[in-house]
Amino acid sequence: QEKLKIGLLLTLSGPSAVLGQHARDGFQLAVKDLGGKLGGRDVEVVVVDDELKPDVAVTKVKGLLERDKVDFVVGPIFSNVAVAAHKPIVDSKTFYISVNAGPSNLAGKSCSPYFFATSYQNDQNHEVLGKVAQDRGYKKVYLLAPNYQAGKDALAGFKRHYKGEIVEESYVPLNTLDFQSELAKIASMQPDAIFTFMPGGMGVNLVKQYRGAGLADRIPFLSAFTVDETNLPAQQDAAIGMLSGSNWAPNMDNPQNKKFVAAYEAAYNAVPASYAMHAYDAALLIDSALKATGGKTEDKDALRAAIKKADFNSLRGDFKFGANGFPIQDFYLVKAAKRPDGKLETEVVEKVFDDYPDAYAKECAITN
Amino acid sequence: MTQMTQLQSAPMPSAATRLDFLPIAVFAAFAVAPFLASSSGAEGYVLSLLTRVMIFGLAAMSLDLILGYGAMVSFGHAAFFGIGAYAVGILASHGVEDAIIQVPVALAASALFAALTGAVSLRTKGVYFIMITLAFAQMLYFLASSLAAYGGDDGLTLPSRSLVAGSGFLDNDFALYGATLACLLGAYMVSRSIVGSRFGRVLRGTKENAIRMEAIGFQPFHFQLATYVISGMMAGLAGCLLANQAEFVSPAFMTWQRSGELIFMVVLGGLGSLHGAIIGAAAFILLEEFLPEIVHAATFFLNDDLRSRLTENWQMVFGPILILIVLFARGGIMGVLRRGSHG
Amino acid sequence: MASSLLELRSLQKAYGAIRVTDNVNLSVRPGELHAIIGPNGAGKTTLIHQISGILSPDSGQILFDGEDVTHLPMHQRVRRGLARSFQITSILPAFSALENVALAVQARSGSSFRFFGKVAQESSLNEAAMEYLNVVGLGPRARVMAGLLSHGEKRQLELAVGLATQPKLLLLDEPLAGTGHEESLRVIETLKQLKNRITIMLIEHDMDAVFSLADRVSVLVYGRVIATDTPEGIRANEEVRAAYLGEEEIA
Amino acid sequence: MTATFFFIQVLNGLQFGLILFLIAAGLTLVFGVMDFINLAHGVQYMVGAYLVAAFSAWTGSFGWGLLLALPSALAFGLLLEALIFRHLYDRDHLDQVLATFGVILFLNQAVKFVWGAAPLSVPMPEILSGSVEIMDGLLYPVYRLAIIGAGLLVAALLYVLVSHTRVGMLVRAGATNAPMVSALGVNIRRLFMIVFGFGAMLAGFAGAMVAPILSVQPGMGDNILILAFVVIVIGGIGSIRGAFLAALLIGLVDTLGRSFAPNLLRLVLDPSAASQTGRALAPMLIYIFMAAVLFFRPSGLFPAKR
Amino acid sequence: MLSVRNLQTSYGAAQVLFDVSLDIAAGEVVTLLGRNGMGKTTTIKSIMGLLRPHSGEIRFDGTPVTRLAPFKIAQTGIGLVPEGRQIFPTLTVEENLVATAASRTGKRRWTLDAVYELFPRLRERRSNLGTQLSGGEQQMLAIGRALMTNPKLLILDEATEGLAPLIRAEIWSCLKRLRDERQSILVIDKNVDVLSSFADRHVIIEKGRSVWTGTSAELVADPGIKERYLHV
Ligand SMILES: Nc1ncnc2c1ncn2[C@@H]1O[C@H](COP(=O)(O)OP(=O)(O)OP(=O)(O)O)[C@@H](O)[C@H]1O
Ligand SMILES: Nc1ncnc2c1ncn2[C@@H]1O[C@H](COP(=O)(O)OP(=O)(O)OP(=O)(O)O)[C@@H](O)[C@H]1O
Ligand SMILES: CC(C)C[C@H](N)C(=O)O
Ligand SMILES: [Mg+2]
Ligand SMILES: [Mg+2]
Repeated sequence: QEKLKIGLLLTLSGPSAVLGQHARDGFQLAVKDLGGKLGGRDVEVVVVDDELKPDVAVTKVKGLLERDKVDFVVGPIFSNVAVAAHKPIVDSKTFYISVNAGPSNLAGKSCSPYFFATSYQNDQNHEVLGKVAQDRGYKKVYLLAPNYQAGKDALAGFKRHYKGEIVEESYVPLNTLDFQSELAKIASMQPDAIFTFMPGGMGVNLVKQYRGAGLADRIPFLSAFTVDETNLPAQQDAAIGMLSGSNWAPNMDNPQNKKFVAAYEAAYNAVPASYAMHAYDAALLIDSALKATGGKTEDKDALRAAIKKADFNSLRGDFKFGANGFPIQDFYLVKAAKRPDGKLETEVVEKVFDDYPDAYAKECAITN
Repeated sequence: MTQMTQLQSAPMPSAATRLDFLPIAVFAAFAVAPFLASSSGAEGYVLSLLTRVMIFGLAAMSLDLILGYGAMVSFGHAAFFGIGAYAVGILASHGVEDAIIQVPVALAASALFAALTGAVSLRTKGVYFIMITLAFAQMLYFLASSLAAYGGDDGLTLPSRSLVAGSGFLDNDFALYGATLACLLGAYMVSRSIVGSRFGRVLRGTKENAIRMEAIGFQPFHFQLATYVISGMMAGLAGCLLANQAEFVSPAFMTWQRSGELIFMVVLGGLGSLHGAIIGAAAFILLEEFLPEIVHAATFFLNDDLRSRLTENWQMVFGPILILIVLFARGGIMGVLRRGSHG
Repeated sequence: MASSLLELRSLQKAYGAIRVTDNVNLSVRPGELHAIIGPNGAGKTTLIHQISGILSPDSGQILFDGEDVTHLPMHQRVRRGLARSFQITSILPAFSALENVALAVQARSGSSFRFFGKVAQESSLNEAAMEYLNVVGLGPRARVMAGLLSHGEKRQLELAVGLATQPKLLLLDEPLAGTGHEESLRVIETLKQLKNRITIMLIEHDMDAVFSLADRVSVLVYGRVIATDTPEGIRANEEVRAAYLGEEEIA
Repeated sequence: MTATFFFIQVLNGLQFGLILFLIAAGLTLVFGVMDFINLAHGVQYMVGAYLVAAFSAWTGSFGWGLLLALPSALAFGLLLEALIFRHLYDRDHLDQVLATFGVILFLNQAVKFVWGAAPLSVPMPEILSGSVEIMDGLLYPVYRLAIIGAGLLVAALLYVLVSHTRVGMLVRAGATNAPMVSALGVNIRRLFMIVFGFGAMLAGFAGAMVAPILSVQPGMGDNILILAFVVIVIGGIGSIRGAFLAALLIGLVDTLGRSFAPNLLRLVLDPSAASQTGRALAPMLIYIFMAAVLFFRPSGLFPAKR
Repeated sequence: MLSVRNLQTSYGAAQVLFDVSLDIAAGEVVTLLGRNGMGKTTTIKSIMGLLRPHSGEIRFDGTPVTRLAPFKIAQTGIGLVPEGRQIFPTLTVEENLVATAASRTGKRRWTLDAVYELFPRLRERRSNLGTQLSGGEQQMLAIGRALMTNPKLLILDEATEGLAPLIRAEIWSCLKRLRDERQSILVIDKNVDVLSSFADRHVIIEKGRSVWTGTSAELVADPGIKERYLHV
């Protein structure tokens, strides 16, 4: 039988490369754990770097589809790339499995029977913190996000369950390095908590500066995609105790997850972040679906039905797909902590949502 | 008068005529490429890649027109990419999907932006010009990023490629390829004619010594501004094409890094020859596309781990290639070809 | 036509405390060759800069051909027939000598907003340009890149370009500086022939040239005109001898 | 908005401005003074940050890390100069742009190759952590005061060096006419090398200074490079004085603009429109500022007199 | 002191010098004559190392200096006043003079004060930038700058171009004084008559070859030479 070809479309250069690396390493670890085979077929993984440029991604995707003739496209990290790559992939009737990006339009109006996400819809992690802020009775919350689409979505997600007062909705330019003036504002406004979304290096800076300004002990710091395993090595002790929302954490107590985390750390000398977990699950998903079709990919409907079943043991526990191809899963409040071996990771504090679908699924027209 | 120095101007015309074949060869290659593409088994990919090459070639050539002939180094040329692309995207999202309307709107918008920002920018010179053009492009970039109705930072997907007089034939990759080739060729001929014309001579003179041009009675500003507008329109056209090629529009089209890349393409190809910029764009994009594979193939003797790390970090090879080209191939690729045809 | 082609009225220009042009009144008559001499740093070049429009005066008026051009930009003055050469050579180094001159011819013949047609093959431009090159003796060097010409040859080219703009008044800033003996003679000869056709304002430190060419001479010292007279009158002027000429070279 | 808050924001603006100045200073020196466009200045800043990260981790102290990082940054600059830049001094600006862009690509990737893609952290030195009370109710981080101090010190040092020493004269002379300086008996190549190394060290110093408060990661020099160019252009290329003033202006415009622009807009627009516009406007502010400065002063605030 | 043998130099593919030889003894004043474009400046540039001769030999004070870097050649004691002045535009007058000052002869004959005494005009303009000088002032500055290196051999390429007659006369008398102090000088100038009154010897260059060498007396005695090579 011919090798199964899988294209990984990930951001592997520039400041955000670390996110793509986690996803790539997670996927490749899964392939290795499955003995180099998915659904019984030998696998060839083609990795391409989207350079975080949507138009570059479109051409590279065409290369994957037509030159490499991949059976699945797995990726990407960023929503703008996801949206740009969506059309050529689903037009060619190839299955597209996101390992992070979950933009609302792909979950809603523009949903496609060829698109699945092993991650989440973008808003959901933020919703976790909105719910937590509401439940804990915070009266005044300060919101802070970079001024781009994902930043606006994040704050919108937070506000879905938070009904208290928002003392300030502050947007900083993307790639802001120095938050000193924001911190001054926060200190002077004295909110009950702040919520922020600062992925990548911005998050490192913000957390260190927040701690440095002495705010960390006074005003709770709630965030998503800000304090995670890609940033913790740089944030170090400054992040300890800070709260995030997630669908998973490395310390989650189930055997396959323990094995995964240990294997990942051994292979890549880093604690895996959720990007790695999503990618690992994506490989498990493909494996399970191909087992069901007997390794065949030609019959798209059969393959889709097999994928939909999500008949695999997700590292995060409960996992099933909604009608729009996005997961229905549990969400947790997590906290950054230091492990006995000195490494930092996020750890589950409590479950916030159980079997939680995303808010856009009802706009999706796919019914089967 | 020494006879020797007179001789030195003699070889120039013959070398020039030999090099006249180059643009013909370039366009001939673009013309036959689709036939090869269909036999490659990945025609959509090959066409998409080459269409990109031509689109960037068009933008780079338009930049060469102001940079190589007018010494106006614009570090904001990607803004026109954005204007062209957003003209298509915004109109399409309002249901106006025909290129017959989209393209003129894009050209008009590009011309307007070029005229306004050009008139201000041309007050400055040299590096100041570089930076003020960057400033205007950045403003436009941030503006586009804040257009929530049109996808903001995430950009917007086109429902389909532009119609042409109601017909959807551009949906065929060959048709888009052909249309792009036609645009590139047309723009090339217009540019070629401009630089050889009276207007072009004044422009080149201005590049050499603007004060002298004023002292013989020209007003350099008018010539520079006119060229800036023409160049902006060509880049705007490239933006329309890019939107159609990617079927997607995003502020990422006009980051300063993009403007920088356009400059690199022009310098890589060699300044001031027009087709040099096209060749530079091709070299740049094809290297970006294939260097990872080339690196992979060329490092067969290394162990797998190191090899894949090198492949992933292909820019570690790309960087030194650029440096070597500058150090040893003066005048870019065209400089090498020119010397080759001398010796 | 007015009785003077160029008239300067109470022209003033200062750099900080230094008055480079100090209440200069001067008139150049049509058809004459009017020389300006004076010590280094007296303000001669600055004066030319103001007349041609590179610098604007602090106050005062410049009348050209009866019209006030004080505030016109340089290129419009050129279009009215006011051309200049530069003391510090100013040519287009990457253009051939011929192209340098042809561009000046082009400026005076028809619109340059023509985007089509090969300008290099416009024989009317090239032929006219060639003539000017021959006038200054650069004919055989027409195809050489201007940047590769020797210093003296560049000075000759500078003059040819000035002529090619077909001025009514030609401002020449030290056209002989750097030209060799033979070339100097040729330029002087050229100017002699031109004298009858156009008005020339000449700045020169070569007294042989000044005294053999000029109809009238003005002497500028520390920004002020201290004398305007015929060459003979200037030669005999004690003040001028002390400030500028010295004794040696007049011999 | 209280006066204290305003004052804090002014301090923040100054501090940001002085970081910019630290980076821009080396750039002006190399660009303005030697007429060499060094896009790689940003990655030299990044390398400085990585070096201090590596050395602090190794020695366990930021002080030692800084002490080791500075000569290493200098050595690294000299190496780049000898390998690449010295062959580009008499080239076109655009050649320099292309080659130094190559250096950016290489180094951004190389630090990833060596140190990994994840951001690194540099611990803040113990004595400089914490805050002091500058005036009633105004706490300010000590480390940021240290940055302000370092910036002022470098500014003074550079001013004296360039404007009042013979080395400064020779370097300025060499910038406009290197062969002539050589023909008058000065080894201009060596002089350029020293200046370049010094510029690289300044960039490295800037990177090292910000490492404890910013994340150390690949590509961290790219955006700051553009800002540094904005600064030296507004200041007038070649002018240390101009770079200093422009850096402070940019720091203030950016910081104060971001904190107060929405409030100001609220005076004329309704709140939601004001915050929308303010948000769209904030990132543009420095570019609008630059365009405005160049409109009125096409060669910057302190144009080099050429 | 300086000896140049069979120099050949090209600009790229165009050869300009074919065979130039000349000698200057200590304390001697020698001129280089020839029409425009014959290669005088090219000869000077080759001596200074600003151009690389492809064959021939140059010795200064007995040591070969062919193909050394310009600054090394200058340091052996040659001071240059280049064609076209080439003063440093971004330096003030005083900085122009001081920046490259040295004492190549061991004694400091030329100090700032001495130069200002020679050109009082420069003292008045001492804090002006190079670009703000008039053409003639720039020329004075270029001469002063070369003198400030206290050279063993002073080379002047058209150093009186653009100077007022009075100043020109002063420069000539200054050069005469220098000659009397046994300063070696190589000078290019179009005022052949003045030159022949105080130079010791002359070298005529024609189409890149040194075609005639002789003393002032020989030059004056044979008008044919001037006519043939200089068209005087
Ligand atoms: N931008 C400036 N700032 C200050 N002083 C200046 C400036 N430009 C020129 N000057 C001074 O103005 C005076 C007049 O200069 P100008 O060039 O007009 O002299 P000139 O008569 O042409 O002399 P030359 O015969 O030497 O060419 C000079 O002393 C010069 O130093
Ligand atoms: N950079 C250059 N490239 C090519 N040819 C050049 C260059 N500079 C000068 N030449 C040529 O070399 C020849 C000799 O020039 P050079 O400057 O040595 O003449 P010169 O005797 O000093 O003349 P002048 O009296 O006009 O200064 C000339 O024919 C000139 O055109
Ligand atoms: C890394 C993530 C924060 C990316 C985010 N989901 C986006 O689409 O841009
Ligand atoms: Mg003058
Ligand atoms: Mg000469």
